This record gives sequence, structure tokens and C-alpha cells, in this order.
Amino acid sequence: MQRLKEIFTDRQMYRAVLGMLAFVTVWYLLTAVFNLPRFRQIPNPLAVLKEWVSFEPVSGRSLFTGEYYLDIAYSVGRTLIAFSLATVLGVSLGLIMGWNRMFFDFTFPIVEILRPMPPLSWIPLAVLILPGVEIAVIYVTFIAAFFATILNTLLGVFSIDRNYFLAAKCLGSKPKDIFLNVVVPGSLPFIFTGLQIAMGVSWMSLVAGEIISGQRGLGYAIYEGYSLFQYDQVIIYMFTLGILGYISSAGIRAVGRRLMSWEARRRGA
Amino acid sequence: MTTAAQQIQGAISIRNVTKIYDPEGVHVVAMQDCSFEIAAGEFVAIVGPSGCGKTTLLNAIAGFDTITSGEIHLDGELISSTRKQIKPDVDRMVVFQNGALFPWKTVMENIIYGPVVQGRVKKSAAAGAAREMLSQVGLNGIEDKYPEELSSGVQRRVEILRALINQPKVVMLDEPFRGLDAVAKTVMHEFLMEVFCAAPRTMFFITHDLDEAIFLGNKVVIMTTRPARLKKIVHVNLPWPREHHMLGSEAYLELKREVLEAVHEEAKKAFEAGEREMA
Amino acid sequence: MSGNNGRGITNRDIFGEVRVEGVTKKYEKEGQCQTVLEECSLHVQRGKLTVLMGPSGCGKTVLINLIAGYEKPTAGRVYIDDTPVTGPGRDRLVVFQETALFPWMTVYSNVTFGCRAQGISRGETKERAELILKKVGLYEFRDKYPTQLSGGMQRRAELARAMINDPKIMILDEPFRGLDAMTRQLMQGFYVGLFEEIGRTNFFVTHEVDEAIFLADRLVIMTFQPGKVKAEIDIDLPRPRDVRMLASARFMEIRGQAIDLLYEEAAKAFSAGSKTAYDLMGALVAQKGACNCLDDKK
Amino acid sequence: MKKISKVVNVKTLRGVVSVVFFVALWQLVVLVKVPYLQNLPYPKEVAVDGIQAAGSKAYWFDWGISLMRIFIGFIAAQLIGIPLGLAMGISRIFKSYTFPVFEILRPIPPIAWIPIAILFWPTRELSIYFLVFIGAFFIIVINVLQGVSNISVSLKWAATSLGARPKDIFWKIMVPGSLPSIVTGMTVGMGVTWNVLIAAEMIAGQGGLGRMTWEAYTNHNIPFIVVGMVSIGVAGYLCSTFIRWLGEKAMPWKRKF
Repeated sequence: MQRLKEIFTDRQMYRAVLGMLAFVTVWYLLTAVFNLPRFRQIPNPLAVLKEWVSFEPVSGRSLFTGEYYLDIAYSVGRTLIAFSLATVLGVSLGLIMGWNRMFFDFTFPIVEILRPMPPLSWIPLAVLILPGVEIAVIYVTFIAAFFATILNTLLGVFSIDRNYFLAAKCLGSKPKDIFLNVVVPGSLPFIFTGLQIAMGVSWMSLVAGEIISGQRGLGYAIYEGYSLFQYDQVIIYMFTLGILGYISSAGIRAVGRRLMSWEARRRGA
Repeated sequence: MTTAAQQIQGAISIRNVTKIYDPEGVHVVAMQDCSFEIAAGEFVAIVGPSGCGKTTLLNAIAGFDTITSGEIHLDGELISSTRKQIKPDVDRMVVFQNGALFPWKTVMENIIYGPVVQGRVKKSAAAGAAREMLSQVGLNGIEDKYPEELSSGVQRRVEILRALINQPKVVMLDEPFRGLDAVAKTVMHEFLMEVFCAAPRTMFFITHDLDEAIFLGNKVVIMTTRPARLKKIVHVNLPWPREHHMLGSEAYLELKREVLEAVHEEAKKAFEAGEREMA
Repeated sequence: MSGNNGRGITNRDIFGEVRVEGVTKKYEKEGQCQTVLEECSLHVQRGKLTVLMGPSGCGKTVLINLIAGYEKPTAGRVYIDDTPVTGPGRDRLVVFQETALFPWMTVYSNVTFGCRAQGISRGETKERAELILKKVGLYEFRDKYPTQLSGGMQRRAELARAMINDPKIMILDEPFRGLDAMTRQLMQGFYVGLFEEIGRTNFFVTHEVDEAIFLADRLVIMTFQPGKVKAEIDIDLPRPRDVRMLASARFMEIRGQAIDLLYEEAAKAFSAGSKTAYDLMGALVAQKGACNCLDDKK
Repeated sequence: MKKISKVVNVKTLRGVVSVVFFVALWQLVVLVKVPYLQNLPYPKEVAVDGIQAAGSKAYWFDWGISLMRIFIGFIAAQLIGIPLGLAMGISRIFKSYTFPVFEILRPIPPIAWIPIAILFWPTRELSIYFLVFIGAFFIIVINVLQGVSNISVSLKWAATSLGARPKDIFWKIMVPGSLPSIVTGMTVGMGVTWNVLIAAEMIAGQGGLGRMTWEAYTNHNIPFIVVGMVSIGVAGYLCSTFIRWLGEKAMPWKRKF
């Protein structure tokens, strides 16, 4: 039986590898072999890979240079600051809004007015008003994550079955107990969905912010690579961003599983 | 159980209760002029068509919702009226229709939640009491499980224990065994009977299952279709503890026929009314 | 109820019969082999209402999928009127658990889906649909979407969608599950009335004892994993059935008998470690009462 | 009378109060010169600039350009993404070949595609369409894929029993069954798309609301930056509302009574 299972999963793997190989081959053929007009400018996968692992990269950035990791550190640092701020503020505001009807009625219209503005439209204002471009970039990243978190937290509180509130009341809880024992754990699943989404938009806004404001980091490096004709560097950094995005959302999932062991165990059961 | 009647509290008096939802808008009369008495330590089964307002009555007694007119007294004390609504209190415990064990707390955390949050006892003392309760009913070894890891039958029993540990005067159960299969239900009946006989207290038991109502109840209260009024009270004079062979007895069948007829009449009315409403 | 339907066709042509012969069904999941059905044999008689009962997880739904042709048995055969089943067919229609009405179609489109798929003329489709919709009391609701109907109406719409095709065999997989007890009882009355009027071979699966006995000509009880037939009981309550029979001595007698059989299976399920059964036996061990009262009955 | 009392209830009153309070706070912040925020324009300045802009042709021209870019990129994403998602949802084999590649490209933020887009497409305009496309494409595919796999088996079985051919199953079960997810995907995609468009216009565009805001920035015209932001917000909101409306039209069965 074990073998049957292996064959099955193996077939999945084998198709996945084949699919990816096909993708890389087509990319290679289009860019390097056929010499087609528009594709010519695009670096081919082999060149990109060579550059990525080279000890003496043309662009000065590869897996073996400090520059590469410095760029990563800048971007990761900004995302971390903005994202943690958005999580703390967004989750607590969302919880209170969901819990207290009056607070909700007063604050929700403001959220609804500010929310439709894409985070990136804040860039010019943020750069002009805030002290320093660095803070402006972090602010734009923050704003993106903030609204996603607040809205999902709200949804989470509203999704809690009314019976849990009644049961807690009838067992003699005071409002504080209800908040800690029902509102917070009950909305956790939605909060984590919100954080996942927030992470996605954060990275996107960060890249745009770095490109537009010209602050060091992955986004800037991508644009710099473009202006200096280091097209390999552009592709390398795109994939680096993809990997970082994937790792960060996997991290959130892992934390979520830890905090919501009841959900994980149910699925396991 | 009658010997203990003196200490038992929890007599409920429901007087001319009317409940209208959204009086200015849709104006749904859920209950109209409903009155009846529940003696202390009595097991009352409430049956009636779905959506007839049984849960409305439960919410009023539990203090979850106000009523439009009338009064409800518990041991002579006013607990719900138009003028004054008394908040839910720990002397009345509710077991909910779809189950309201907190999914994010383990069985143990769920059971001791009440005593700890009320500040009555220390966590460790409550845990000891909870463990004892669980082992009394043969549910050892599930303390650290989350509710959703358990079958719905066990979940239901844990929820009943979570109510009982608070020593309430009244336990209200809103269709607690809905969705369980016949065999699981029989087990649940045995369980409920055992805890009831061990420490009789007022039970307010809403159900749709007539066998269950007669088998467990001192009396069966039949409600009319919406607006809910009292249709009939059937007193069940079977001896306690109830046993399964009673289900075939002539006395039982006679009771069942009586209840069945009354309920079926109301159910048909409710069904036709529902159909008209949809159209 | 007999073959006299004015079209001069014999009973045999409109009512089918099902024979399940020595069927075994195994599943492989995460490297483990699970035998759901083993050497299961069953006969659903022509023009009769056969009800199948068993503990959860005994393979009732799998058996239905095999008869309907959605899945294939690992060993053994399923015959419809002596023809082996190879795939789904219009001669057997299934009414599913919960509901399988297409939410994006109106009641009318749902009911006529089969006719349209088979290319029956518009006029005839309309005629048949109107007849059947009136019969189930949904004619005024034909332009509503399923979500706009009550639970009971949805079930009737689903019955209508199956019946309009005149299947030789109707298969119902816990069709009234999820309805509240009162509506459920009314639906049972409604359904049994339709059966008594039209006849047709019906195969009905449920886990409600009362429902099973109230409806059935013949009650089949299955064992817990691996599933096979444990007992068959002929229900000799007179037809037409009436709710009052629920309070008859004969009904309560059969009910006790059925519960005893089911209890045995639940006990077996417990020793197999089933989650559902754990609670039965946990209680059984602690509560001598339950054991005693069972023994009393035997 | 009743209708009025329904509209003017405590909730709307609180809403109005909160908006008024927000504007007042804004005014106050500038008036008392809170550090940094003092650089904000007064609400009145923004209002005046906004009204002025609304009277000019150039302003509406920018609206038109942005809307057209959204429209083209977004439609292209749906036209390619929906069939791809359906195919991946229906054929497991197809999915096991393509999904991994898809999963590698998906986490790359759409804006990181800007240089490659400019490099590849012959005109700036085309590269903006492409970026808008990327913004909506991955989201719609993922949503359609989920939508298809969430369709209950019993619906497919029921249809087969009733005599439906594979063609019927596809058109009458799979397509309408995944429609709710398609609409969700489109709504989410629309939000991301506006974000991408604004960045793309600021970086590479000629004309459009994003560019307009950017030019206000280079001219240090802060009130007009705010006008731009509000315009973008309104445009994005209108687009999402339109999609929701479309969804309601396309799914009458989701309406309750």
C-alpha cells in the first residue's frame, strides 16, 4: 500500500517538475534561441541562474555578495516594522469596533471613506508631509496592511455565533471576560486570513514605495537594474521577492496553526 | 425525588407573557398571552411546531431577551417583565440548540469556565470537581481534547455538565439531542435521567421528539403554532426512574396518542401557514 | 399501485428490481486499506419500499453510489432487472442527502432538467412538469430559486425532479435529513402518500428508526464496518400509513427490536474505535442502567 | 414617514457625526500646527481645488485614460484567467502540470514586473495594460480554481443521472457553480488592479489619475495631491460597485426574496 501511495505522489511530483521544465525551456527558447524581436531583451534563464550563483556578478549582486543580503535586509526590515504596526493597531481597533456597537458606528464611516484609496496613492502625500522618505515608505506599506487587517478582524468578530456570547453571559461572565474568552479567540481564524492578505499587499506597496521614492531595497534594486541595463538583476530580484513573499505568508500560517490548535486538531481528526 | 422537594428551588411562573418582535415594522407575534406554572424540581418537556416561539420563551426565562408584556417569576422573584429586565444569572443555565461549547477551549477549560469566571472557586478546585463529574458519567480521559475532536453525543454531555457544575436552580435545554441517531439518543436519555435523579432540579426541556418528551418529562407542555399559546398540558404519571420497557406499555401508548394528536394538528397548521407565507 | 396504469404496460416494465450480489468495496486512503462493504447481498423488491438502516459509517452511502453507478464495486455485482450496472442511468434516480437542487436554476428549470437533457419536446416537458409540480404542491413556486424555498419545499422539488423522469427505481439517501422533526414528519406523510399512490420501487436510506418503520415494507439493517446485511424485518403495519400508527403497540414492538439490533452494532463499532460509538459505550460502561434495561428486553 | 425614520436612525446620525468630526479634526490639526501634519492643506483648499478640477476638461480626460487602462487590462485578465482556472479545476492532470509554475510566479508582487513589462512591450501604454492584467490575473485564476473544486459532487452526479452529457455538465453545472467565486475574484482583483495602475502610472505613465497626482507632487501642489487621491478612491469605489452590481445581475439565485 505504501508503494501505491508513493507512486501516486510521485506522479504528481513528476508532472510538477515536467511543467516547470517546460516553462523554463519555453522561456529559454523564446529569449535565447529563436531571437524573436521583443523577447531578445529579456534575459534567458541560464544567464539569470549563472548571475545569481556567480562569485563575481556583473551587477555586483548574487547569492555570494553582501550587497544582495543588504538589499533584502532593508526591505524585510521595513516590511516587518510596517506589518507589526498594522497588526497591532488593526487587530486591536478591529476587535474593539466589532465588540462595541457605538464605537463601530462612529469609526466605521471613516474607515469606509479612507479604504477605497489604493495604498499607493498615498505615496506623494506621504513623501511630502512625513519627516523623511524612509518613514514615508514604511507608512505606505503600513496603510496597505492596516485596512486589510482591520476589515478581516471585524468580519471575524461578526462571524462569531451569537450562542457563544449568550453561553458566556449565562455562565456569569463580565464584559471583560467575554472580550477575552469569546471575542478574541472566536475571531482568530479570520484575523489570520486578514494577516495573510495584509502581507501580500504590504510587499506590493513596499516595492512600489521603494521604486518611486528611490530608497534602497529590493524594489529599488529592481528599478536600478532596469536603468543600468542589468536585466539579469531585475529577474533575480523578482524571484527573490517571490520567495520572500512565500516565506512570510508561510510563517503567518505556521503562527496561526500554533495559536489555533483547536482548528488544526479538528482537521486532523 | 419527592423527599428532597423541600430543599429544591426553581419554581417558575409564567404569567400572560406576550412577545412581539419588531413591533413597528414587520410585527411578528411570537408569543401571545402564554401562562403556565412549573413546579420546583419538575422535568418539563416543551413541544410544538418549529418556529412557534419555544426558544423565545427560553430566551425570556434565561434573561437574554425582554418580553413585550406579562411577567415571569422564579421562586417568587420577578425575573423578566416589560418594565424591568433582569440580566442572565447563574441560577439559570442554558444548553443551546446547536451546542455552544467554546471550540477554542478544551473540555476541561469549558467545564470550569463558569465557576472560575464567577470567581467562586480556584481553578484547581474547579478542575477537581470537573474531573470527578466526568468520571461519574464515564467520560474519563477527554479533559484535554477540544470539543470538535469529540462526537456530538459526547459534546452534548460535556455541555450539560458545564451547566450543572454551577449548581443552577433551573437547567434549560433547547433541543439538545437534535441530529443524534436513535441509539445515541437512548444513551443520552439514560444520561440525562441519571443526572436528574441524582440531583433533581427544574428542567426546561424543548424537544421535537415526542417519545423523548414523554419518556423524560413529568409533564409535557404542548404549544400552539405561532403566535405561541398554551395548547395542552399532559401529565406523565410513569414512575421514576423511567425504563425502556415502559415504552411498550398501554399507559405510555395512551399518552403518546394524546400528545401526537395535539402536536400533529398544530404542525399541520404551522405547515400550511408557512406555505402561505412563502407564496 | 399495481401495474394497471392504463397504458397496458406490465408491472415489470415500469418497476425495477435491484439485486446486490456479494459486493465488496475497498478504499485506499493514505496507504491504508479500508473495507467498507464486504460480501454484501441485498434484494430490493419490485414495487416495494425497502428501507436501509445502519450505524454511521457502515457504508450506506457507498452502497447507494454503487447501485446508482457512480462508483464501481471492488468485487461482486449489482444487477438492475438482471442487467449488471455499468454506470449511472436514467432508470435509477437518486434523491440526495441535504439537497442537490441546482441553486442557479428555478424550481421549474430544476424539475425539467432531465427532460431537457434528454431532448424531450418543449410541450411535453411543460405538460409533465405542470402535472408533477401540482402534485407536490409547488406549482405556484415554479419560478422561485431553491434558496427562496423552505426546507420542506426543497425536498419536494427534488422528489419532483426525480419522479418526472418515471425512473424504474427511486433511491433516496436520507432525503429528510436536516429538516426539523415536525416538518420531517409531515414530509414522511407526504412521501408515503405519493408512494402509496404511484407505487414504483423505492430504496430509502435513513438513520431514524421511527422514519424507517413508518415508511417501510421491508426494513434492512446493516452491520458496522465492513458493512453487510445484518437483519431484515418485514413491516406488517397496514397501508395507507397514518401518523397515529406511531403510537401503536405493534410499532413500538418493532421499534424496540430494531433498536436492539442497532445497539449491538454500535457496541461493535465502539470496539473498532469509532468516534461516534465511543460515546455510546462510554455511557454504557458507566451506566449499568442502560445495560440492564437492554437485558430486560431480551 | 416610516421611510424617513428608517433612514434617519441612530446609526446614520452617528455616521454623519463621525464624518463631520473627521473633517473638523483635520482642520484643527492644520490650524494648531501639529508637527508634520501642519503641512496638510485645509479641507477648504482641497474642496476648492476639487471643484475647480471638476470643471476642467483635462481632469476628466485623466479619468477616462485610467478607466480605459483598467478596463482593457482587467477584461484581458478575465478572458484568459477564467478559462484557465476552469481548465485547472476540471482536469487534475492539467492542474498538476501547470499549477506549480503558477505558484512560483504568483507571489511576485505585480509591481515588480514593471521593468520587465517596459522592456518587453513596445509602448509604455501596452506595458501598463500588461501590469494591470498581472494584478488581476493570478487572483481570478485562484478564485475560479477554488470555485470549481467547491462544487459539490452530488450536483454533478445528479446531473449525470438525469441524463446530462459532459457538455451540459460544463455549461450548466461547472460554469454557474463557479460564478460566485468568479465574482469574488473579480472584486478582489479590481482592488489590486487600481493599486497597480496607480503605481504604474506614477512610474511610467502618461496621463491618468495616478500621473495627475504625481504631477501635483512634483509641483508641490499639496491640495491637488489630495484631490487626486480622492478621485482615485472614488474611481476605485465605482469600479468595485459596478462589479458587485454585475454579480447580482448574473446570479439572481443569490438574491433573497
